[in-house]
Amino acid sequence: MGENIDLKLMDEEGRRIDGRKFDELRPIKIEANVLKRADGSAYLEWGGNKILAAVYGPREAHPRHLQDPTKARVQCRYNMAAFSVMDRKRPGPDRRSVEISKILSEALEYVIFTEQFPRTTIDIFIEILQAEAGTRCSGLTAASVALADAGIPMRDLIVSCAFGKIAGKVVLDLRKEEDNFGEADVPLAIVPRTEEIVLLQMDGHLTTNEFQEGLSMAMKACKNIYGLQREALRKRYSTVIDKNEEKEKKEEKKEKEEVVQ
Amino acid sequence: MGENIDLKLMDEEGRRIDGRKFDELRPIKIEANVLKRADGSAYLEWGGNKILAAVYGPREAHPRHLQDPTKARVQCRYNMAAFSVMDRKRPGPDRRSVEISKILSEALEYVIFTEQFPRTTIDIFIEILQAEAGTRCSGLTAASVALADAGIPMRDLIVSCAFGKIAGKVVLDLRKEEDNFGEADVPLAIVPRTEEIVLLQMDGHLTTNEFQEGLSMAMKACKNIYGLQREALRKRYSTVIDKNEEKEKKEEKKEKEEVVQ
Amino acid sequence: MGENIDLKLMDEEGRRIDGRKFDELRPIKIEANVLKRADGSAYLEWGGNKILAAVYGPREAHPRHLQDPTKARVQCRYNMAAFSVMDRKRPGPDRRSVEISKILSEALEYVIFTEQFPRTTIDIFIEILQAEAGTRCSGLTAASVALADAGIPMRDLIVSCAFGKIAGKVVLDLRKEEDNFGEADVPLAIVPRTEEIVLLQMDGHLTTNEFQEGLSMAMKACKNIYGLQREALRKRYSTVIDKNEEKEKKEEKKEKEEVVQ
Amino acid sequence: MSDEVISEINRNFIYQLTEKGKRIDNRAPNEYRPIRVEKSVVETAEGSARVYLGNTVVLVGVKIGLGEPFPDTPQKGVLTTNAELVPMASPTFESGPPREGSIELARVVDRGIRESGTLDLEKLCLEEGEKVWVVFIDIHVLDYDGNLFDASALGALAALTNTTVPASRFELGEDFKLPIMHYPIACTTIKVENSLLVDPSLEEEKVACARLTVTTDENGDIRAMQKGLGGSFTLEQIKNIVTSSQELAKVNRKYVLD
Amino acid sequence: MSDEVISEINRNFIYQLTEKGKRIDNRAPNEYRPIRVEKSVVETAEGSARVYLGNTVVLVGVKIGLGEPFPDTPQKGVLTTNAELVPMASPTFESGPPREGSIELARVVDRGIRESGTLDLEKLCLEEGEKVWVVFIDIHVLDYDGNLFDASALGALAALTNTTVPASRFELGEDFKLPIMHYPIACTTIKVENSLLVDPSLEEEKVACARLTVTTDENGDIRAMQKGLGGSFTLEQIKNIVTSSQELAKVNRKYVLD
Amino acid sequence: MSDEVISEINRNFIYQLTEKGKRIDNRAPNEYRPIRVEKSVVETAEGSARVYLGNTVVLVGVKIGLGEPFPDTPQKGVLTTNAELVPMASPTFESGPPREGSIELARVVDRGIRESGTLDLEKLCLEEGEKVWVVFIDIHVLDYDGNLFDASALGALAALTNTTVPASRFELGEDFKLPIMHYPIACTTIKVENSLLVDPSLEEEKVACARLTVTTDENGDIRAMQKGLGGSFTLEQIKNIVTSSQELAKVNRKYVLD
Repeated sequence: MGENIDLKLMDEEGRRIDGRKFDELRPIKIEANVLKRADGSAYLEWGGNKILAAVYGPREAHPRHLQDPTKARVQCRYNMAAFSVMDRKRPGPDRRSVEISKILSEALEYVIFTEQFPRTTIDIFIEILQAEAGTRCSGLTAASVALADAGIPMRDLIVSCAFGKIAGKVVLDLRKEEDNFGEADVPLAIVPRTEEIVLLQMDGHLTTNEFQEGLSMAMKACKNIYGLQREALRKRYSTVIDKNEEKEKKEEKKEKEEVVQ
Repeated sequence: MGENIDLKLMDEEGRRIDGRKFDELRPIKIEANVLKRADGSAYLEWGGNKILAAVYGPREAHPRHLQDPTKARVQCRYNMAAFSVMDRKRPGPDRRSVEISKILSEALEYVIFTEQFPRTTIDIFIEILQAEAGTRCSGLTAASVALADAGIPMRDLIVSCAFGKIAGKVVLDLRKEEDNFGEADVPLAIVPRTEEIVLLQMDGHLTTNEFQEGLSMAMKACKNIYGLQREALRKRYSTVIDKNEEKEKKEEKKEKEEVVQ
Repeated sequence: MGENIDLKLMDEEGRRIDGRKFDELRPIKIEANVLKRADGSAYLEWGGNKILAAVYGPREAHPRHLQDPTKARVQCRYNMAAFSVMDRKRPGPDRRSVEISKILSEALEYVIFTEQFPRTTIDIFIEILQAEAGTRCSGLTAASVALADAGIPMRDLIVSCAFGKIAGKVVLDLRKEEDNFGEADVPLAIVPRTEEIVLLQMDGHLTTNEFQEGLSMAMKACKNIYGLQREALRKRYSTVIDKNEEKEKKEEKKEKEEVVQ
Repeated sequence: MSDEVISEINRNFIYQLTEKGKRIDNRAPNEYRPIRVEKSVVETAEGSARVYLGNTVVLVGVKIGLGEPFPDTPQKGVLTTNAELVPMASPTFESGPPREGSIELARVVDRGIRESGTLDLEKLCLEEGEKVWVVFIDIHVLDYDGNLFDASALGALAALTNTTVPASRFELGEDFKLPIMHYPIACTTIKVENSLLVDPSLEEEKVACARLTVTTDENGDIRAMQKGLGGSFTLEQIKNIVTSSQELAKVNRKYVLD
Repeated sequence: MSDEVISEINRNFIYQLTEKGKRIDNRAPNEYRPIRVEKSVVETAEGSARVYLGNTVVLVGVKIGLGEPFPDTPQKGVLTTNAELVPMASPTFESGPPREGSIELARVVDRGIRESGTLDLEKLCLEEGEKVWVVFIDIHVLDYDGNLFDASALGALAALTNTTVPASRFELGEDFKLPIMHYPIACTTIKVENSLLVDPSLEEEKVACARLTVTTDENGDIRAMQKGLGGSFTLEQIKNIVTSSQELAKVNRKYVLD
Repeated sequence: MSDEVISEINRNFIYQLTEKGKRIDNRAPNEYRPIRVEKSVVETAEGSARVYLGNTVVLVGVKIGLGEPFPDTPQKGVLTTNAELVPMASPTFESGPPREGSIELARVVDRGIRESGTLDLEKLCLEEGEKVWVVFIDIHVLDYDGNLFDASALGALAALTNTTVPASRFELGEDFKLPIMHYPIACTTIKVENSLLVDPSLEEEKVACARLTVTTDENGDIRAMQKGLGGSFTLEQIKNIVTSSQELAKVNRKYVLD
C-alpha cells in the first residue's frame, strides 16, 4: 500500500494491467471433494492463486480443557507452502498467518451450527499452494465449500472478495501489483442470503464515499462467486449419486462372485 | 560421501590409514553398570568413540495419552555432547539426532518383550561424549548392554556395526576420514542368535554384489562384538555377586555394631 | 564488574557520582494497590527503577500434576519491558530473568504461609518498566507489598537492598555506573523482624571483612525501607476504609433511586 | 454459584440494559470511558506514553535503533510493533510466546500507524539500502478492563509524538523529533444482541458477538479497519459505525495532541 | 465398534489375504498402485511436480536462492530438503514444528538425491567459498494414503528435472536448467507377517512390522537405503527386496522422465 | 509404601542424625565426599575433565572457537558457560530446552569463573572489536547424586587448566595454554533443620531448606555467592559458612592443581 512507483495500474480507457475493467473479477474455478482422507475438501483457482481447503470433524476436542460444553470449536489454519511465493517462505506459522487464521476462524464460526456439536472441534485447513494477492478471500471461499462438502450443517456458505483503490479509482479484486502499489485493500466476506458481513479488514486510505462504493461493488461480486460455489457443490453431489449407483452395481456383482467362490 | 580428495584411504598392500585390514574392526571396549542413578548402564569405547548408555524403566508413561495398553513404549534418545566433535555442536536435538533416535528406538523395540509391561515406557539414553564415525552403531551396541544391565527381559542383545566402501573396496567399520571421503557407508544391526536384521541404512554408491559382500562381512563382525557384550555383562554380574557377598558381610557387621550402640 | 575505566566513582570527599554518601540509599517511593484486575499490586520507584508488581491467587494450580497436596506453589515471574533498558531488550524470558525469577520465588516462598493453601498457586508478576541497577532488589521489595495488598497471610514482609564496592570502598545500593565499573555487587533480602536472610548473591571481589561490613550496612538499610513498605500499606488500607464509607453512601443513594424508578 | 451461572446472569443483565439503550456503567452507547494520556513516563525509552481508558492501563514505549531497510523499500526507515499481554494484566493472559490475541493487537495497531503514513519513513533513511533508523513500538498492557485496541493505538500515537531520535548518541548528527504526518485514531464498537456499543469494558466484551475497529485520520478518512469475533454486521451497521468512529476520533485525538 | 476392534479385524483380514498372496485392493504383492506425475503445477516455484500414487498425493516445489556454500565444500551449491506433513493430509498429522516422521521423510528423500549425485552441485557454484545457488526442495503432502517415501522421492526428482535456475532475475547471466546427472528411484517394501508387499497403502502400513526403502539409479546400483519400524528382516528378505526394487525402479523411472 | 511415606521417613531419619551431628553416610557435617578429578578425558575437546564427587559424576568439555567480542568489551575474549542436565543422569531430568535448574547451575558456575578473573580474557583478543577467541564451557552431568554446583565448578576449572587454544589449526600462530590467573573453588552448604552440612548428597538435598554456595579464590577472598531454596539463614550462619568455605576450598583446590 501507498508506494509511489512509476507503474501505471490503469490506462486511459480504465483498463487494468491484466485488461480487466474496474469491477471485473479475475477468473475463478472451484472444485469440491478433491481429497480422499479429509471429511470435506475443495480446490480453488482464483487468478494466480491455487488453494486447497480441507475439513476434519466434528471430532472430539483435545486436550479436554479445550472442549466447550455448549458448542463446537471452529479452528481454521491458514498456511502458505514454502514455494507459494517468489521469495521462499520459511515453513510454519508467522505472525501474518496467525492473524489470518484467527479472523477466518471467526468468520466461519458464524455460519456453522456449532451448538449441534458440543465438546467437538471442527478443523479447517487452508493450504496456499500458489499465491497472487487475495489469498485470504480465496481461502475463505474455498473453505466454506469444503465445509459443505463435509456435510457440516451451515446456515449458508460464506463468500469472500476484496475491493481496493488504484490510480484514485475504486476497483474489485486486486491482483499482486495492484495490492503492492495501490492505495487501499479491503477484504470482505458475507453470508450471501442475508448480506451480513462476517469479515472486514482495511488497509490504506479511503474516503467514506469510496468505502461505501467499494462495499456495494464487492457485495455484488460475492453473489456471483456464490453461484460458482453452489455449482461446484452441485457437480460434487451429482458425482456422488453416480458413484453410489456404480457402487451398488459393484456390490451386487461382488455378492454374486462371493456366491461363486 | 563421494568427495574426491587426494587422500589415500588404502595403500598398495590393502592397509587402511590406521593400519587396519579391510575386514578389521577398530578396538572396542565395553563396561556394564557404570552409573549409579540409572536402572542400567554401559560405557563403550570404539575407536575414537566414547559413549555412555543408560536405561530407566519400565516406568509409568507420562502423559497418560502416550500409554499403550498392550505394551511398553521404547524411547531411545541419541544425544551428542557439545564437545564431542571438532566444531562445537549446539546443545539439543537437531534433525540428524531426531532421525537416529527414531531408528534406534525401532531396532531396540524388536528385542524387548514389551508386551510384558503395558502402559509403561522404557527410556534409553545414549550420550555421545566423543565422536569419531559410527556413533549410531556404537550407541546401539552400548544401549543393548545397558538394557540387559537393567534386567529388562529381551529375546537377545542387539549388535551393530557398519561396512562401507573406500578406494573401490568393501571394508568394515569406517573411521572418520573413510566416512568423509569414502564411497559408501552402511550401518547395520542384527539379532545375533537369529541373524535377523533390525537396522539397515545406506548412503553412497554400491553394486548389488558389493552390498551382499559387505552384509556378510558386517554380520560376521557383529558376532565378534556380541562376544564382547556378553563378556561385559558376565563381569558385571560376577561383580554383583562379589558385592552381594560383601554387602552381606557388611550388614552382619552393622547389625553387630547396632547391638553394641 | 571489574572493568577498569577512567570513571571516577567517588570523589575526594567520599561523594558518589550522584552526590550520595557511601551508606545512602537512592530515593524510594512505594504505592500499594495500583492495579484493578490483580488481587494485589504495588508500584515502586527506586532511583531510576520503575517497577510494578502484581499478585494473583491463591488459585487452583494448572495443570493438575503441578499441584502440591501439602502447600501452595509460589511462582514469581520477573520480566523486563523491551523499552526498560537503553538497548532494546527482546521480549520474553532470557537466561538472566529465568534465574532471577527462580531465586525471587524461593525468597518469597519463605514468608508466605503456603501450607494454608494446598493445591493452589500464588503467582507474583514483576514488570520492570524502567531499569537502572538493582532491579531484583526493587522488584522483590515491591512484590512483598503486593502480596500484603492481596491479603496473602505472611509471617512478615521481605525487604531487599544491595551493597557493593566501588573505588575500594564498601557502599550501599549501587546505581548503574557503579554496578558496571565497580568491584562487587551483593543483592540481599531479609525478613526484617527476625533478620533472617532469604536472598543473597554476590559478584566480584570482596575480603571477608568487607563482606561483613557490607552485610551490616545493607541490613540496616533494609529496616528503613521496611518503614516505607508499611507506610504504603497503611495508606492503602486507610483508602480502603474511606472507599468503603463512600461505597455505603452510594449504595444508600442507589437504593433510593431504585425506589423512585 | 459457578462461573458459568454468573456469566449467564451477567449476559442477560447486559442484554436487558442495552435494549433500553443503557450500559452497566451508566454510559451512553456511544460514550467512551474517561481517557487520560501521560507522556514521557519511561526515561530509558526514546518516547513513551501511559494511557488510562477507564480501568484499562496500557504503557507504550518507543525505542530507536539502527538497522537495514527492507529490500523492497531501500529508502525508508523500518517500523515494527509488538504487544505483550503480560499475565500481570489479567488472569486470562499467560506467559510464553505471543498468542493470537497479542499478535492481532500488534498487527491492528501497526496497520493503523503504517497505512495512515503516520511517520515520514523516508526521513528515517540514513544510507539508501544500507542503514536506516528502526522504530520499535512496544505495547505493554498493565491492567486489562476491555478495549485494548483503542487504548493501545492511542498509546502508540502518543508515544510516537513524544519520541526523539537519539542521533547524537550514535554520532549521526543532532537529535530530532520523529517526523509525524498524520494522527490516526482507532475507535472500536461491539455488537451486543442488536445494539452497538463503543469502547467496550471487559464485561461487555465478554458478551459481544462482533467487533469493529475503524481507524480514521484528521480528515475523517478511513485508514484501517478490523472486524473480529464470530458474529456479523449488517451493511447499515457498518456505515453507522464508520460515521460514529469518525466523530469520536475527533474528540479522542485531543488527548494525544495535548 | 471401537477403533481398536476395527483395526484388529482389519489386521486379521490383511494377514489372511497376504497368506494367499493377495492384497485388500487386489494388487499383486510386488505391484504399485497407479502412478501419475504432473510437472509445472506451481508457477511461483522454479520447478514443481504433483505425484498421485493411488490416493496418496504429494506436491513438491523447488525454489532457488543465493547463499554461501558450506565451509567443507566451498566449490559446491547447497541442497536442502524439507517435508511438511500438514494436518490437511491426515487426521494423525499435527500442526507445529516438524516431528520425527517428517524429519525422517525429508532426510531419506534428501539422501536418495544427494548420495546418488543427482545434481551436479559444482555447476551451482558462482564464487568459490562465497556465493552459490541454494536449491530448496519442499515436500508438501496433501493426501495421505500410505507410502510417502516413494511418492515424495518421485516428486522431488520430477520437480528437479522441471527446475530452471532463474539466473537472469538475479542479473547473473542466462537462466539454465538444473544439471541432472542421475535418476534415483525409491522403492518401499513392507513386511506383513512373513509376506513382502511393495508400495503399501495406509491400511497396510498400519499392520506392517518392518519397512525397507531401497533407492537405485539408472544402472541398478544402490544409492540409499532405510529400514524402519520395530520388526526385522532376514538376510534373504533383504536380498529379495533389493532385487525387486531394482526392477520396479526401472518402471517407475519412466513416470519422471516422460 | 508410597514415595511420599518413604520420603517422610527419610526426612525424619536425616533430621535425627543431624541433631546428633551425624549424616547418613557417616560423614562429618563439614566433610566432603571423596573427590576424583581426571583431565584430558575427551580428545575432541580443547580441554576436558571428569569429576567424581561421591556418586555424582560431571564431565566438562571446553571448546575454543573464533568470534566477535561484545561491543562493551572490544579488547576481550568471550566466555560462555552452558549446562545440560541430560535425562541420563536422573529420572527427574527431562529432555528439551534448558530449565531453570540447569540455567541457574550454568550461571553460578559462570559467575564463579568470570567474576574471579580466572581467565585473562585480554590475552584472547586477536583484533580489537573484530576477532577474539571464544571459550565454550559445556557441563554435561552424567550421574546425579547431589551437589552439582561444586562438582561442576571443579570440573570447569579443571577443564580450563587443561585447555590448549588451537591457534595453529586456524593458522593464527602457535597453540598456547589458556591464560589462568585465579583458581576459584565453590563450596556449597545446606541447612537441614538448624544444622549446616557441606557437600550435600541427593538424599540430603531433598530435605534441605536453604543452600549457600560460596566461591573463594586462592587468597581466601570471596568471588561469588548464591543462596537458594525456600528457607533462610541467620547472619551468624552466613558468617560461619563463609569461613568454612574458605577452609574447604583450600583442600579441594588441590584436586584441580594436581
